[in-house]
Amino acid sequence: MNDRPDFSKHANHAATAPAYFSVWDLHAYYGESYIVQGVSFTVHEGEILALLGRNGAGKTSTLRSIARLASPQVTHGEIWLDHQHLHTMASHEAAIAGCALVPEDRRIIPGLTVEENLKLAQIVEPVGWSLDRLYELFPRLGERRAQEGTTLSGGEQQMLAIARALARDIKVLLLDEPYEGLAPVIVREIEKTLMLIKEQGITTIIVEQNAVAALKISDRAVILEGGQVVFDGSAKEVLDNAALRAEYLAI
Amino acid sequence: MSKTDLTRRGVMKTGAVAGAGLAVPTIFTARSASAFVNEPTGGSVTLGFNVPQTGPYADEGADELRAYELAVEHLNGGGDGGMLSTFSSKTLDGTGILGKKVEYVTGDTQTKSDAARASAKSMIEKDGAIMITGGSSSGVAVAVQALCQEAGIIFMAGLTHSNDTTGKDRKANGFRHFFNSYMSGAALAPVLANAYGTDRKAYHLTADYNWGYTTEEAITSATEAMGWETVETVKTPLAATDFSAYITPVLQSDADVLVLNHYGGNMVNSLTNAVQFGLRDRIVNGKQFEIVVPLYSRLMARGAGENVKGIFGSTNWHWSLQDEGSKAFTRSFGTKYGFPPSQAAHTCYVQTLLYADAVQRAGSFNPCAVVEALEGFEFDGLGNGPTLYRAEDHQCFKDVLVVRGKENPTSEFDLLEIVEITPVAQVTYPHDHPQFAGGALGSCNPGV
Amino acid sequence: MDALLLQVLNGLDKGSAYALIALGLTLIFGTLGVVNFAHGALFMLGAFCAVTMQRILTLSYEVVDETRTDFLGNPLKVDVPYVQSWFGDSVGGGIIDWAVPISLLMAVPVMIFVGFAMERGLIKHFYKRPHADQILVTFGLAIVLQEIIKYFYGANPIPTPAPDAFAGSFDFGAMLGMQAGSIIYPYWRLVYFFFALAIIGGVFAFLQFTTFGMVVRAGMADRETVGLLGIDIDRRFTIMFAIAAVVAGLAGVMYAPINSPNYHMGMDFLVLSFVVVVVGGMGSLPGAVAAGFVLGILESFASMAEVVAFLPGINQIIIYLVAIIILLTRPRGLMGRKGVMED
Amino acid sequence: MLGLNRKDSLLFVVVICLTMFAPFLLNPFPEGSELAQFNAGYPDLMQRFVIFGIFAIGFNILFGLTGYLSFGHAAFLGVGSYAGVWMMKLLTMNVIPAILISVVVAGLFSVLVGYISLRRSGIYFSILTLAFAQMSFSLAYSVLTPITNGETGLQLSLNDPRILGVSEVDGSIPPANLFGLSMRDSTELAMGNWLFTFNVGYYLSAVVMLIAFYVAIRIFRSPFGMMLRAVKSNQQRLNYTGLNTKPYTLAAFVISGMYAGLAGGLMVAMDPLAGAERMQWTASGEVVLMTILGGAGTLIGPILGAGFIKYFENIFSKINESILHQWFAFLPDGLEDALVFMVYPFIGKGWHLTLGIMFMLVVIFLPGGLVEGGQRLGRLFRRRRKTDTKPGAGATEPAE
Repeated sequence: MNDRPDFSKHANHAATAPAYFSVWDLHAYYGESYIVQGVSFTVHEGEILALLGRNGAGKTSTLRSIARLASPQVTHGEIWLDHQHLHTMASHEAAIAGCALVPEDRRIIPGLTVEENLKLAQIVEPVGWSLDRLYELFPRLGERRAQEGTTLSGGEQQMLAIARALARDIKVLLLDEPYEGLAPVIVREIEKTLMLIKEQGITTIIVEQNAVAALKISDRAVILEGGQVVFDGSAKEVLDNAALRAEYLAI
Repeated sequence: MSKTDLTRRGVMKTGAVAGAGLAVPTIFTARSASAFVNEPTGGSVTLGFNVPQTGPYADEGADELRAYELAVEHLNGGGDGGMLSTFSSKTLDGTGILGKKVEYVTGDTQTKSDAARASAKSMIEKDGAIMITGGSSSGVAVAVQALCQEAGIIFMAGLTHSNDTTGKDRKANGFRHFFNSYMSGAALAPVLANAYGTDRKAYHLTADYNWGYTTEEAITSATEAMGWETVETVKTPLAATDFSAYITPVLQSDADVLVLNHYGGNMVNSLTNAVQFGLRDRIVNGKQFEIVVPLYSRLMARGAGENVKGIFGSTNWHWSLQDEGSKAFTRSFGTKYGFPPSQAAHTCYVQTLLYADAVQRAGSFNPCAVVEALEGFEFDGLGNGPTLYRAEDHQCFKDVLVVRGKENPTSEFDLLEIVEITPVAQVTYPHDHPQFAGGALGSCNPGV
Repeated sequence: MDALLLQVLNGLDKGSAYALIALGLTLIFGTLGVVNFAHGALFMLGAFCAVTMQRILTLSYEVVDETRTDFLGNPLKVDVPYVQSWFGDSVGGGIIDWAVPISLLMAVPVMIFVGFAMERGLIKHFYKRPHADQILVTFGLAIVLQEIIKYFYGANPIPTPAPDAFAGSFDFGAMLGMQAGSIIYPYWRLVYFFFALAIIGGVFAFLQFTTFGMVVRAGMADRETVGLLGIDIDRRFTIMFAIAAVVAGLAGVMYAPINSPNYHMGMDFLVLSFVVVVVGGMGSLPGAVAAGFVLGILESFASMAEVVAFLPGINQIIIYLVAIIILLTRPRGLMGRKGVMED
Repeated sequence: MLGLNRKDSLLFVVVICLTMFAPFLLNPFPEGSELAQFNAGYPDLMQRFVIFGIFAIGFNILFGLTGYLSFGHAAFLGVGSYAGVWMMKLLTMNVIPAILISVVVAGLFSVLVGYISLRRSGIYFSILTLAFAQMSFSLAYSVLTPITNGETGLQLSLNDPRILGVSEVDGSIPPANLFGLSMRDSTELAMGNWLFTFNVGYYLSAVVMLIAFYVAIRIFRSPFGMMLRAVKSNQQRLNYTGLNTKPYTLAAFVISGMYAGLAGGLMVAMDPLAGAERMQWTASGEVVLMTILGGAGTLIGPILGAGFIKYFENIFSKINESILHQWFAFLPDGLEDALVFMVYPFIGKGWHLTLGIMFMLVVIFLPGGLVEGGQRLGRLFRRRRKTDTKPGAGATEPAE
């Protein structure tokens, strides 16, 4: 095992500002299965972090743990967002604290129109962008505001899911597989949106199978393997290091 | 509050054990040590009152229990003596039964055969009851009667109206004072023919279980003999709560009489529904449409409220009867509880007295002696005129009442008025009548 | 033809009762994930609100009538309701006559209170417990409620008539140009049907057009995502529960004149209502309502003499048979959604 | 012992002792004392304890292991009962054929119901089983009256053919027996003021229950049992692995149906009557309640739950007002009446109320059922004992 390079040095931490968001020694279980096995990383304000790894590496579970969903069950660890400890909160409290998860399958709520899906996000304070502003950003949602959300195309649903997150006043956006199953044109459109969000100063953690696409817009990258962090460094480092990509990302 | 100083089998047993000598630490007592099961050995005798205390018939059960308590009080010399003084047999003198103080245990039949048998068994095995009585449905009566036959205990049926209880399911150890479906038909038919004419077309709704079947059979054959035509007979599920789906087809038939072979909650609901659908306002074939309820119970009439007014039915007994026995019982029950007794209360009270009297006359609690004393026993003064406990099927033969819902009731207990007291001769049938065929009493069982 | 029409009409009022109970059950299932065996008891409590109102309005004092005697030969004591002596025979009598509709006013606060107390006091602690525990505790509660009612009102059915104004029946036959009297339908059952439609419409409108309703709909569809939007769905359950209780209670009040209420009427409806909910599809409100009416009407058809003659006993089992067929052909009932109550 | 591990052996030995000495244990109060009312040591109730124990053990094999909640299990008990009575009517009063046929018929019926119902899971499964049971009940009550004798219930009569026996003995139906040993026979033992009854029927039922309990332990501990537990915890994952779980769940369903049939057969052997209401949903609900109340998924829980419910049904329902007055007779009259007034709603005809309250209390405070209550008591006791002795003395475990 000695021939394997050690990528998990937290080399670049000291050089930058104190962390805005941090996860420390997180452990979580799905029933009997031990999925997240001591994950730690930090993100700075306004940064985009790519959380990468193969299938089953624990990426989605980490995101769900951060959003404080009921499963997986977190047994140990701390999650801090802007001096607030998310790890003691229920998922709705975490949401109020500024954490927004856009789940893998978008989870547009069936039976509700596009507008109702957005309105639902603005029931509890603090609210973020107004509906008008969201429709301006996503004109297609505006056109279909009275349509049932689940009847939209995949790309539109992804936009609705992101818009729904922005409808709240958020500090960190957790995106799970935002590009999955989408045409390249739409992927580019979403990328543009994400850059716009970054300009607003919102911190983003993105989990994506398409690592190259994710790294393109990311500042930093964390790679998980078997529920543990095996790399933590800049996005560029991953893009440049073919051995690393081959080892953990199979690209 | 009066204290009934109840002791159970325990004290008797203790006495027996003490008598046998406490010096011997253990005594095995085989069942065959006594002449018959649960032979009372101490100064008291225990009767088992097995009535519905939960479920839809709980109120009826409560009334039966009141009657039993009254009967026990009278047997032990308490109260005003009730029907003891009017009863033609004068062996009961208020000193209990054969000089033993009468005690009782109660149980809950839940109107389910299994629960009723469990409760009866507990009375027999745990409390040492020598006689079981009670019940408010034929299924339960038949089940408990069979149990008592096997266990060697006398069963004095409470409210059970199905022909089967003393027909195909009759048992040597079981006795029924209450009347039955056949008698209802025989008593009702002439009154109906008289009131509504002989060219009527009847539509039957029948509860889909044994009692319903025997009642339907009895009423159809009795009314057809009067010239009525039976247009249709429809079975309704016991669990039904809304009978509209069964009532509306009546509208489309050319029937001009509806017979509701229903009891309890079924009867309350079907009658209410029939009235709601305006059946009583109909004119069919130029005749006023009529409804008939073969078996009336005051408690159920109360549940149906206004709807029973003017509707004919039959009943075993009614408190407004003017014979001495009925008056004595009504006075004594009414004074104690503040309202008049129901027919269920009456039959239960009478059964207890009849049992006590039979033991007294036989001079023994042995079931076989009691059976012998009751078989062919003729008596009077218990409310229905001269009565015979027929030996062949253990059914009482007595006058049957035809009643009608009262137009102007003075209280919630005064809902029925007696139209006719049908004499016993008119409701008597041979014991091998086809409606009662297929059963055999067997022989009495003393249980050992 | 008119026989079929009649059975459709008959199915409507039974279907209305099924639909109203199933609606409340589904609200509780769908949002709270609780199997509520005490729901039938809420229906029963509603009916006993009507009984209680009737009792209150007929609170009486005794007047001794020397001319008549009671069963023991004493002078007869006649009960005169206070309401009647205060307002006179016609007005007072009228008020008593309208006891059932008046009791709606009482039933709403009573049922809100009952629903509130049930959820806060008991159900709240069982959201995360297995369904088996929920069944046991709500079944226990149902028994307790039932026995309390039995203790105070007895086991017998208690007649609770509709106002005299609704006593007759409506002649559809004459209206449709058929033979008069061939298709008649009691006024009160029509009232019940329209009342049920109004309640169902009201519940749907509430869910469709209010923010609270939107949250409830969202919560029924996807609780997790609703939580991700900062909404504490658990906190809104109390209100949901109270609404379901009121729906069941009002259904019970209005049902009282159709069949005299007794203490176990809730249990009689409960099992069938569960079947209705499942046939309709877990968590689907339109499904519950549709299944309620469909099963009510099918039950009526199955009771027709022609059908029973062909298939003996079908009237006893139709609902269960239909339930089996539907569940085997449509795994989630008529309109059920994936993932609801499948654990 | 018998291929059981140490803990299970201990449990089994305890259960053996409890059932064998039940006539003593259930009659703790001397005859004639005020508390004799609470004695449960008479044959009928003891039989019910073990028979419903078997029913609940069987139900627990399905529900406790696989998590499939059947709401129609009483149908199998009912069908078994009918088969048993028919055997007694047609063949012999010996109980062995009756019990065997009950198990077989209930098993066959459960294959049919299980095969169809297990195509769905969760609440849909529950409703399917409920529907089958309610259909059986309704039909048995009405249309099938020629086979079931409807509401009255199927019973023996004096003119049954009975090929391998006699129709009647001196005008009575011969008693159910085991090779001539009547189920109704009892021997009584009087010790001082105590009276104990040893009944043949009870001991037969008890032995059958012990066998049923032993088989249940073996099933719980077998690879088959492990597989059923896996179905409960993660059926989807098992399906992903390509394993078809249906044969396993169906096997569990049929086994538990046969247990129900066995219980039905024994009921008939003790008391030859089969009524339709045995199949009603309330009867199915009762076994669910027994199992949950005792502790679903535990070995001993269902038996405790069955005992608890049957005890209430048979003992509390028989306490009436005059017995209450007798209990409190030593008090001044006013106080006595007040106490009776307060207690009265909960006993006799109010026993349902007490039962409902007990359900709620148990499930609220003992989420694991009565077994958890026992464990808590045990822990409390052990902790105290540990603090009494020195730390480290906990290693002294009782030797077998």
